[in-house]
Amino acid sequence: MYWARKSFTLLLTLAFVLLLTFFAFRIIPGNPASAILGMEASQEQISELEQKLGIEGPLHLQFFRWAGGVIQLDFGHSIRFSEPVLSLIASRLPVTLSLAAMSLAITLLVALPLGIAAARARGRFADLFISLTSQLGLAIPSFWMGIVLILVFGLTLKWFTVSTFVPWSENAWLALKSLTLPAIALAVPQIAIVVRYLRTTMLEQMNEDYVRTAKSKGLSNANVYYKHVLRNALIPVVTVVGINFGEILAGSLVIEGVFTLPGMGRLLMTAIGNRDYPLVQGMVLLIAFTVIIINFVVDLSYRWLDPKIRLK
Amino acid sequence: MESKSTLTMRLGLAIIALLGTMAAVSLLYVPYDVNEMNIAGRLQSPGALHWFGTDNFGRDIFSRVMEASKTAFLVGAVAVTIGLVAGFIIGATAGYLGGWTDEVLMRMIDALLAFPGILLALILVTVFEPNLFQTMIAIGVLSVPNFARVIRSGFFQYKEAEFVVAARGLGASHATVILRHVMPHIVSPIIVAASLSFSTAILVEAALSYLGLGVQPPDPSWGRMLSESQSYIGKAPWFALAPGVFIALTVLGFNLLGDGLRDLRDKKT
Amino acid sequence: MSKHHDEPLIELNGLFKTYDGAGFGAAKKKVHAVHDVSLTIMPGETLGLVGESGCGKSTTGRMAARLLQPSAGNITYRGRDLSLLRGRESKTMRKAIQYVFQDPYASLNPKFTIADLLEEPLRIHKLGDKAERRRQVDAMLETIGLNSSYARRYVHELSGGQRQRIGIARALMLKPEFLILDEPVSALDVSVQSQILNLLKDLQKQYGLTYLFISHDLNVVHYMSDRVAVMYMGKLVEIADVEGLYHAPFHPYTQALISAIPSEQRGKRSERRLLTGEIPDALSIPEGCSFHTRCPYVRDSCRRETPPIIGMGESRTVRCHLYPVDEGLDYGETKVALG
Amino acid sequence: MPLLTDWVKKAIEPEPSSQQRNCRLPEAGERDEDELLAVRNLSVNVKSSSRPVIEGIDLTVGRGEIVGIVGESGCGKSVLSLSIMGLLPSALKLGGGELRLNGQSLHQASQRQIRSMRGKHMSMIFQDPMTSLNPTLTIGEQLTESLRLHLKLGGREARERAVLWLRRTGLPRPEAILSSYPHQLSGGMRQRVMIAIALCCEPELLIADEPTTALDVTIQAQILDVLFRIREEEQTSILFISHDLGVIAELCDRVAVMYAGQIVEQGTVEELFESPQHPYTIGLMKSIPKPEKKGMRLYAIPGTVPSLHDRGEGCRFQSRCAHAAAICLDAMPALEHRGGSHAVRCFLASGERREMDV
Repeated sequence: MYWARKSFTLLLTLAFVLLLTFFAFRIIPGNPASAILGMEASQEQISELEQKLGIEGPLHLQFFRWAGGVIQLDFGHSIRFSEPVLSLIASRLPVTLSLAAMSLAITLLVALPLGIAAARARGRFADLFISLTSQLGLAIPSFWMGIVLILVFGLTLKWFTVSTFVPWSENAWLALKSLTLPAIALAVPQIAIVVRYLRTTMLEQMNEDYVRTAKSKGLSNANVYYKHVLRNALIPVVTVVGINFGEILAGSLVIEGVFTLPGMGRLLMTAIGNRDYPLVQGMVLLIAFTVIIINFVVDLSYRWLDPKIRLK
Repeated sequence: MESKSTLTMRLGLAIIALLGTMAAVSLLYVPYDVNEMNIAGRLQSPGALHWFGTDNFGRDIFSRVMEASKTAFLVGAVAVTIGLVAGFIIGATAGYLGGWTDEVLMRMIDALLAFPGILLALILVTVFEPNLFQTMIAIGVLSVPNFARVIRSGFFQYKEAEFVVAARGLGASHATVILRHVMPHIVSPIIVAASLSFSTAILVEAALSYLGLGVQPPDPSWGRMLSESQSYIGKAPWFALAPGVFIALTVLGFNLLGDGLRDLRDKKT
Repeated sequence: MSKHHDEPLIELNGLFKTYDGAGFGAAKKKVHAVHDVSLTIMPGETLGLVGESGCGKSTTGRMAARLLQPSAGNITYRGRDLSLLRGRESKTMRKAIQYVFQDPYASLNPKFTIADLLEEPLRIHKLGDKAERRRQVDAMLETIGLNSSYARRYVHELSGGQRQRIGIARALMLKPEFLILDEPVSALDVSVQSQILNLLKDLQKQYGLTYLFISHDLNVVHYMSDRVAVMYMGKLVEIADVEGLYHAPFHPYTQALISAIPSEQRGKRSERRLLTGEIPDALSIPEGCSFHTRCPYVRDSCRRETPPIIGMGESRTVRCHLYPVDEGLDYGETKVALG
Repeated sequence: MPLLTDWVKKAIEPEPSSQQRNCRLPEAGERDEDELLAVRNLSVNVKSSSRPVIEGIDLTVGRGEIVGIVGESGCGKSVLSLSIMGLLPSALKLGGGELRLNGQSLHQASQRQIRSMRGKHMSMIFQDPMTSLNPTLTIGEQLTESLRLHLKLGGREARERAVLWLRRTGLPRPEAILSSYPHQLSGGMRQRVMIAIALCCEPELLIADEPTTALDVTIQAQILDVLFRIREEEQTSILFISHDLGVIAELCDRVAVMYAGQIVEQGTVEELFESPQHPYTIGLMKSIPKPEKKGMRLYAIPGTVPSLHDRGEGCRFQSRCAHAAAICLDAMPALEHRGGSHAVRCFLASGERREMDV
């Protein structure tokens, strides 16, 4: 029963995403083909482009043809690069995914200890300091953080060479080095979110009765925190990680511009610049699907982690 | 000793007031004409004449930052209004009717949320010509889901509250129950959501303008100033610092206001 | 103490409340919160409704107050079926039956002043103008022992006892005849509890009220009630006059309930009848008599069919196989000796 | 009555031996080995205002004795129990006075020393079984945790002992319960698990803070019976805290009545219930709806409990006491003996008291 309900909600959301992406590119005023080719283009050129764009015929037919293609991973052809959209994306995916993965790793490695420390040092200096810095972390736009990092670590301290990306295949260490600064820039706001959220859930759990029971058993404070409180506090944090990944993906679209990294972001910007609708549509759809699938997986793991729900 | 939350709220309000007056003043007076170029005096470092120095065309950075604050507040205000109005309609309907309506509406909201951060704005900007008006609409749509969720959960939480059951038991009509009993409890979470979505709006506007897909010249924007400043980062680092600081300050102000209000609300109820 | 007219004021006839449990289609398990409850309440009387948590007493109370739609069965007020009443008649009925909530803190809107809370019933029924309503609020505050200075205060500024007084005052604003009290004193300390119980008794005399008094505290129920109905797992298991129930309970569950009351006589503890096992889960109510899993006198018939409710003498009924319908029974004889 | 379970049979046997012991209230300083817990003039203050929440507490608990503390909400009975366990909330701190368990002083002990005694020599069970267990750990994990900590027991040995204690508190199928989670058990079963957890390292003292208040009356009877039986079989001393005079009367050997942070009356259950001396105790007993009071108005103590900052100098009950004399307003009465172990904190010498109908 539970699975039926879960997969139904997933499918419904995916359907709405398909509809949204389809119609977003159909509300273009006038005819997109003539808009691209300009005024003097002949009729056959326009209809030929329309055919390529898949925007001829009645609307619902267009949708089913397009959606059918999407299900078989055929996102149509890019106008500008006259290559299948999917292969274009595939070529740029590794950079964006590795950037997002690195950023998520940094977020968790930094935010988890800080969140716990802030909760344990409740009201004292460490708590105040961490809360203030995370407040700043939330306020600083990640692309500006990127510029500042370039200024400080790139130009002045020269620890990192900027704007030269070495693909993983050639030299893993250099690739890693070139992704570090952008990953940090992307991670800062996410760290702030996770630290604040974990601190709140830790503080909430600390007031629960079972903590008092644990103490009455003679357990040391450390034992109470790590064995009892943290275990309950981490469960809700899982959902935040799901949201983090979506925000990181979106953030990378901008950060790649700051650090001139050949990822999905740069591709999307050029596609938007050339009004290359099929490419933009394909990329946007792929990102949206990834976000939904990740949230779905995170939601499942959240339910699996919590025995109250797992053993309903 | 004033509680921490009132302190944060006060600090947030102070920052917003400071920036708000700056934006208001910029309507009447700006030290230098924002577009007055002075190639000879370009990339001057901050000094008596130009508090924040000059940019690559010799324009006064302080005046441009002041002018851009107007755009930021404008975009924020319009985006929040769109988000609030649309969010309320969706959230209230889903919250009060529940059942299938709620399920369908919430899946639509999830679909909107599937386009994280600026992605949703990017789609709209691709389809329409990128400009100030377009940016406001795009960010407005972006903030709808958050409002819808806050208002829906407010309705759900208070729909089952005992005092609502009591009122219905006395024979109160649906309208009275919503207006007199449920609404007063939803107002404060909406204010908290509004201040937090204001800061998100400013961040997204800055990002879009940085990418050149948001506010277009001649309308001033912190984001676009940052993108212009990036190529001169070596020679004129201050050029990149000023707009960044102002974005962060404004966002900090609204975040502090939002956090302070939320902590206060949690304490009271 | 109670003035018995021949005509009952309120009758609950075969009330059911079932919730959909988990599962789909055939596998869908039904949760019977209330199962075939019928009660008759005479004017001026206090009927106690007692039982442990999950027995359905609150659900029954909420259905009687029309706060909850019964899945089956109906409620008659002065012989008229409530569900058939329309328009003006339904309005008068709504005024005549009022409900006092267990947790006054949750059932009184924290953003309203005491005056708003007490005026609300009058405002909903459009009774009197602003001044008239204000006068009635002040008078009601005096009646429940609070002076009118409380009118401008908020619920969170009051103590538990004072909040419960406001809960009662609010239910009285429309001058009802029948008051359903859901555990009105359970959350209060003993000293405050006695103040509220005295108040309820005085109000009953002053306004000739009829009470359905719901509680799990048998001492309080004994003090307040003329007759008592005992519920277990959604079903009525015994109804009796209060002295009869406490001194010669028929149903084994009632016997266990009464012997479980901690009392100050030292010796009482030794001959207590300890029930084994836990209260069953509402999702899987035992077959036959729902008490058979914990009953010391369980027999085969108890496991198979649910015993019917049978009359036992003048105003007593019981639902238990120990008292089979056919056997010539000398009414009033307690089947199972207590000690 | 073949149907009676063996527990009920045990309950019918003659009154337990502890009744005959004369529980004298030992004078301060004199240590007698029969005394497990000694509390001398204990006070607990609010950290910020150093205003006393509870003060002048004198109490002893003998070995194998059940001592009850009764009082209404806000009288400080839970604060007292938490101060003994060293689990005071951060806003409160131990003021003055002595706390001795088994001769060992707790009031001077370091946090580490007190912690090593918690669970080993003294343990505690709480009011709400629904929230007192960790929802993400199995019952087994939460039980063996104490055994490993204090008795250094290994896996199999710990499990066996855990099963033994679960069975002792009357839980059916203890092995199955070991691997189940708290949300799968009913309130009564969880409270039994709490008792097993508290007693599995066989501490000398068990503090029970309203353990049956959140339970139904038939389940409450079962839990009280478990506590009573464990005291019989293990000679565990119990400090039982409750607001319910009936439960106290039934379970306890001696009882102390608390009001506004002080003990106002103390003595054996017979002394207290047969001839209560303090006006508050008397008022409390008369407020309880008892069958013989049917139809009569219940006595209700006028006024409300004074809050922390307006307790004034004199006796804290004077504003609500029908016998308040001038002396009650300005001086604080001491807890004086009135024969046997019966002590009262009230100026009215027993002779001079006007007849109070009990």
